[in-house]
Amino acid sequence: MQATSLIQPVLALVLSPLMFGVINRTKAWFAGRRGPPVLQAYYDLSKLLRKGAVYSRTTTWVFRAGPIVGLAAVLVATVLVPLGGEPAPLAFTGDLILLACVLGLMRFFTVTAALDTGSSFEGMGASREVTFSALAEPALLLGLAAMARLTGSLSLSGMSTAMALETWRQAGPVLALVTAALMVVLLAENARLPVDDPNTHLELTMIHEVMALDHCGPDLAFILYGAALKLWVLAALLVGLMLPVRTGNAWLDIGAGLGAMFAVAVAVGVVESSMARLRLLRVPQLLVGAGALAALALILTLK
Amino acid sequence: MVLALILIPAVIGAGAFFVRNDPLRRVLLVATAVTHAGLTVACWVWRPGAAAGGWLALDAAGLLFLSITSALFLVTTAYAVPYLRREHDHVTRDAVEGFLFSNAPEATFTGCLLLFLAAMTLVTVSQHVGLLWVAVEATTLASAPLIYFHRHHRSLEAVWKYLLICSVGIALALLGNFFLAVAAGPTPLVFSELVARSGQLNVPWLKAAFLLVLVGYGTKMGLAPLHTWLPDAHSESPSVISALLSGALLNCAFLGIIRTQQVCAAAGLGDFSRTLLVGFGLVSMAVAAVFIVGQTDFKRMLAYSSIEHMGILALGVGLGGAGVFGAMLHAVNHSLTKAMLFLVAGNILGAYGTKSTADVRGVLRVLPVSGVLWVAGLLAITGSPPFGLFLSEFTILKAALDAGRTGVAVTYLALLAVIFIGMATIMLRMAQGVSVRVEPRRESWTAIVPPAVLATVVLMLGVYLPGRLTQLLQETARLLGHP
Amino acid sequence: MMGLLVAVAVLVCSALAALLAGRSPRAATALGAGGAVVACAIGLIAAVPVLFGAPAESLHLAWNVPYGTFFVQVDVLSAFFLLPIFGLSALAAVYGTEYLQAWRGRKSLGAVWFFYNLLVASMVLVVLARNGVLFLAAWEMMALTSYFLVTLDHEQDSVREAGWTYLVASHLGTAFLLAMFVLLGRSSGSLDFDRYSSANASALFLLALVGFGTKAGFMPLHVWLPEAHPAAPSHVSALMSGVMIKMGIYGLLRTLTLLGPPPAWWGWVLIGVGLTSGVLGVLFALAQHDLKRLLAYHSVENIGIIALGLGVGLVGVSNGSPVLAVLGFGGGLLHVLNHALFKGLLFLGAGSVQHGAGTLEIDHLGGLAKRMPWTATTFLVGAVAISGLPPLNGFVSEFLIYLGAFNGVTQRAEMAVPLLAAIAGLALIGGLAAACFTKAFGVVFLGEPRSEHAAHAHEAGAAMRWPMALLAVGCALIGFCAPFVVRPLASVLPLVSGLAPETVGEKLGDAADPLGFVAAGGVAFLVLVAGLAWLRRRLLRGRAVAETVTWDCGYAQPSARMQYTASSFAQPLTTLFAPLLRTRRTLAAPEGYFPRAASLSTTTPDTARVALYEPAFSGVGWVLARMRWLQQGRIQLYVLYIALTLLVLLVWKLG
Amino acid sequence: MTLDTILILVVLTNLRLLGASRIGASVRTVAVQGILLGLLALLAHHGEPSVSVWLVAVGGAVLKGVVFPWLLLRALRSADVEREVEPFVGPIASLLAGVAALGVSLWLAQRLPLPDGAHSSVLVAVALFSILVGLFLIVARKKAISQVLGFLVMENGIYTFGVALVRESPLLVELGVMLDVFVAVFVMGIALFHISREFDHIDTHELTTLKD
Repeated sequence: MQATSLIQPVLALVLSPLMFGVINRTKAWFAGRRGPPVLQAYYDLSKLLRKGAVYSRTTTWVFRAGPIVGLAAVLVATVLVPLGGEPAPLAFTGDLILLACVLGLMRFFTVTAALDTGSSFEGMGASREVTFSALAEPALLLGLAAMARLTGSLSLSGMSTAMALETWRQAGPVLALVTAALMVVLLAENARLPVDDPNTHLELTMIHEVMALDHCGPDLAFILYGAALKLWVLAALLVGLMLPVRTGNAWLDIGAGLGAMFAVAVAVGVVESSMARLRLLRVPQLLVGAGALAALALILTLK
Repeated sequence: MVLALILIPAVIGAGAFFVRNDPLRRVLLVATAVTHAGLTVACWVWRPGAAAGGWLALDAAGLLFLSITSALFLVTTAYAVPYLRREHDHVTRDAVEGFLFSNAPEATFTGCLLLFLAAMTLVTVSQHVGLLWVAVEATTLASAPLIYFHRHHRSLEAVWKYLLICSVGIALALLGNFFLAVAAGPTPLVFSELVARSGQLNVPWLKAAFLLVLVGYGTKMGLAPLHTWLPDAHSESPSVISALLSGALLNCAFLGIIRTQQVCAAAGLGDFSRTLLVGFGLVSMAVAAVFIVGQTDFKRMLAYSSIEHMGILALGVGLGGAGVFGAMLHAVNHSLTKAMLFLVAGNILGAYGTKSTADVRGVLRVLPVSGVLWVAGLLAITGSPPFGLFLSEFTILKAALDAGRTGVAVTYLALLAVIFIGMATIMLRMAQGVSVRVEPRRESWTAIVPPAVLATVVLMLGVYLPGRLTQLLQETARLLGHP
Repeated sequence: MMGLLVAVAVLVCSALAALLAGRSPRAATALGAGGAVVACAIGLIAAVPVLFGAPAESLHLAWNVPYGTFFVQVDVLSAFFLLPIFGLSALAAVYGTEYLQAWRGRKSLGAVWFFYNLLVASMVLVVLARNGVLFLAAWEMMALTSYFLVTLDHEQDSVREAGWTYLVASHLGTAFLLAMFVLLGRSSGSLDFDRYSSANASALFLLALVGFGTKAGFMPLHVWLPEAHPAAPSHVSALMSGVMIKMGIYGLLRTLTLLGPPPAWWGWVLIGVGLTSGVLGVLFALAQHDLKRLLAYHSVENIGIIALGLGVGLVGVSNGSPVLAVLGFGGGLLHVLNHALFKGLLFLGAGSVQHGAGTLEIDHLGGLAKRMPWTATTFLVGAVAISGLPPLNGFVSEFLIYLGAFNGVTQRAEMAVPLLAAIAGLALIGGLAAACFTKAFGVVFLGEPRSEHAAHAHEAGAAMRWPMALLAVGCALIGFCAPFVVRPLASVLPLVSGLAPETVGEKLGDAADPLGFVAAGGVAFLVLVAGLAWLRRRLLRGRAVAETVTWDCGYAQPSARMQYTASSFAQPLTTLFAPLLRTRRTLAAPEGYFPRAASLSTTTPDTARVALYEPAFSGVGWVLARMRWLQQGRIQLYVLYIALTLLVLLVWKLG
Repeated sequence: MTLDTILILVVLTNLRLLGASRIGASVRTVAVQGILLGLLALLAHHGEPSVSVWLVAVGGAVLKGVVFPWLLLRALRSADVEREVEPFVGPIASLLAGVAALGVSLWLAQRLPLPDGAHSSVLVAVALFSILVGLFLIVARKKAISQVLGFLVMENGIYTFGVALVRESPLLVELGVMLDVFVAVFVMGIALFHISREFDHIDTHELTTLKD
């Protein structure tokens, strides 16, 4: 396993909070504001890590376990996704399934921790979270299945190494469809617009934020960091699978990958500034639509 | 020995009418039952030779049905004597309508019971066509007063229908026998002779003869649509008698049919007669299903179940091959199980004072043993392992499928399923739950031991068939022309 | 072989002993449970070697019933199914010793143990039997004994109803099996499995699918399952759901070994069945608010996953793709084992909830984690496992099936579309299962108690805790030792897939390496969790850690009734799938300016039951009722029947 | 020759029964039929009738011609009720049915050619006809007593067939048959007696409580 593989998780650990900064900057630019500093997420984290904690009397150890398990799970996920054509540190047949399920584990504990508070708002958020992710999961796996069929490999790293400009030329439509599907999944899983509004201040409308209402101090830091990593992982998945830059020099490729990552962040920012939040009842349609796109892509690969 | 089998119950029965002393009469009854059973066992050991110039002989089929009859009679007697002591001709309140009624004098009951036994024994041993007919008619006449033991209008109606319908049927059987005589020409009317010289029989007359005998004895046996007397008689007579009617009498009528069928088969009319038997069998099962589902009187339900099983017997013989063996085995199993169920039904009736399935709940708590027996009986009669009927019904199914009669097999399975659902619904609702009206009570040994014994035997037949029984069954099947 | 027969003998004898000792509950429990545990120990000792390569033994004795021979054999397939049977039976028996105390005095515990041990014995016989009659007898014994256990509380109407449904369903299922076994033996005339021949195999396959599917609980043959499991005592539900319904899977597999090479469409059928059962099962589970009913529907879902695996395997066999065959069958088989573990665990957990809180109505529970920590923790393990999440065992088997499906997708175009459906289905099932178990665990064990019951709940005693703990450990072990766990499958798979052992070994090896990585990931995950926990403690040391009420947006008087309930939690999904679920709402809307009372209640009856079976049954009943006029008491009519029959026959036969 | 005359007479008695509107009359007709059958039994045999034939013939005649009618009339008297046969099917329709039955029996008789043409084939037809008429009477009449009458007519039909066609059927059987028929009718008489005592009439519409 060469250094280029090991560098990837390090990049993830270091740079993931930066994604938030980029997104917010983009939105601020669209809104004509100066917006928060790019490193704001780092400031928040360091501040939270220095704080004490307040726990609800209702809660049990499950509530305390939530952030830790979530963060641990997503950390495992970071070593699975390749970046810029380089194999990930942990690459094996079927690692894509493990990726999906590890994210599921993270969700499971976030949700139970939310339910542990007994607050109706957090229950509401939890309910929405499980609903939407249950619909997002098929889209994700179908998209990956399409890629598997296209590249003939069953591991994420294998797929990303097999990706080249040539592939785009041959199977452009398929890749476009999968990209769209994965993008929707990314937005949904990371609670971004048009599925969830990270900046809302009305508990009734939140999904992800509301589940963290009762967390504070280090726990909240873990959650925040976990969210950043999750965004990074899914963005890296998108980039790793779709970006056809293969110069042959690993460092260049990774550089290109990083660029693409922030491009994705910008794209998210653009989406968030240009779209309104969907009504909750419409969200499932969006996700099922994404699943349909992925399935269509897979069917296109069959001929 | 054969003569003894017939004469002992006949003579004592005739005498019983004139014995004034109740205990003595009961002793006589039990003694006769035991003697008869003993003689039957002896027949297993030394198969007796023919008597009365070959008219009376105990072949395999005869021995099989004789054993069933004798065993049932013994068990039912053990149940009947205490029953008689309780019922000892005093005025009773009717279970259904609540009027008062008295019973027939016990002397009449005992006498007729023994004559009934004699008549049934005669059926099993008689080899002569005419004698067989006389015997079957005699069973009708001897059993009529038994059905009319409770002197009230419902049992009177039942006995009236029983008499008239069965007499009509038997009369037709008589005509059938005359036809057989015509078909036989000079051949003496002994079954073995007929089979031996089946070549010389006149075919059209033989056909007609079989039709008449089938319809005639079929009426007595309870094949639909000739079964109409059966539910009434079974529901109105005392449970002991119902047990004997279902367990022993129907088989005797069946014996008449299969003996004639044996002649037909020998004369090359096998397909003709078998088709008819299969048809009657399926129709009987269907009719039984119609009336079992949602039945409101549990004794009637048991009666209809008897019709179903007579249908299965006919079906088995009609299918031929392994089916005949299955049918014979089924006859044994059904008789024991059905007798057991009727005895338990008698206990339930005694405790709850109603025959309506809607009013009986929680037997398992009110009469623990009877309740368990009732459920066991349900499983047995519907052919669930580990009870004997599973094996016999399975054998018949196999016979149907091996013969390639898929349609028959499917219908058979479907009807069995419907009947199972019907009976399970009724009998489980009776057994389970809590009874609001009746308090739990102790059960007298005499009321639970006889059915318990029968249940045990049926269970035993489900897990192990004694070698001698298997031999006898195979011999019977061979006798009926199916090795 | 001998060991297994001894085990059966011990079971039967202890059953009888318990029955006879019925007078004293203590003695009955000791005899029954003791016998069960001893027998299971003996059985395990006898069965495990066969799984690890000991030769298959058989015993062929004459049995004096028509077509019956006492022909028993233990091969790898039998041994594989014997593991969960013995394992779970022993644990459930231990659990039962304490759990059954609630029935003391009301019921004869002797009878309960009698039926329990007979149930175990009959299941053992089912997997050993190699003769049609013997198999059917054992099969029916299994159904009957479990029926009597289900109807233990037959004083309640609901229980009687449930029992009736169960009895009727299994009886109808058996009817198909009767036909199947007879047809199998038609050519040879013998009903021994080794002399069976498979003429027109497809018909036989369909018969087996319906017959065994009824027991296994395939949609829409599952109707008895959500009725019977809640009605039974919990340790029995655990046994039924964990092992007994798997006998259906066993039967299907055994039949497949008898039927010879499968055509492709069998696989498609099984995949279709699996998808229907899986998705609908988990959806109906989401809509339930009785804990055991919910678990019962999850059994349907998991049986669906197993069927999916077997389907993928069959597709592999019929398309000559060993990878698919190995992964599909392997995943399916492994899921049989896993489901036995976590479903047993969950039902036992539900049992101790009932035992401790006195109700299973999810919306009346809450906050039990504080009062029943053991139950809560083990239940959480089971919940994660059943949701197919790493690092526990549920994930391993689903991983294999996924892998098989992905393989198929990459291999051939004509296999891709159904496998695509399989992948999507599995993903959806996984997501929904997670949703359902976050709901179940969250609402039952977390938050504030929603009723007095829950407020005064108490933890179960040791006899009930240890079995749950052991099962939880089992779930974790299989999860972390995945690569080693799949090895024994190498001996089973050649039998069911008909592939050469070396092919199987090779392909299983390919499957085992990824599992190695998965296990490694699992370990890493645990290390990370520990590290983070330590880090947080570090950070919080010496800082203010306060306790207060849950943040409620400044609401003045928070009360437990303001919490999200199970129904409200599942509401978005249930409304999303309303057309399938047909949930019935009864709403008493608040009226006037100062509304007093308002209420909303929802029930989700089983669609198959309501829309399929009830109409069919009532239809048959109606037809039969129409024909009752035949018997209307007029003797003239009766004689007319005779006369007409006679005339018709004469004219027909002589004409 | 005389044989055929008797057979014709039997047919006529049957038609009379179908048309009869009063029970007393029907009973007497049945008695006449019984006597006729006795004669038949004698004439059916060629050559010198043996003792057994005499026994059967006379016994049959006495039983069917005297004893049964007496029994029935007694039962009728004991239950003093109006003497009409209350038919479901009126006399005219009954007669038509009778004619139809005659047709059917003739058709069936053709189907069953006698092994040796010893007897006129009319005989089979007449026997079947009596049986059908008997069944018809049972089915189409309300009163229990008419059903016993019907049963008797049926028996007569069978008897006709028996005595005429079944040669050398052993005496024992003959007697057994006769005894059975006798006991049957006797028991039915008792049943009738009970019925009349229980419901103070012998109508059967009371006897329909047992049904499903």
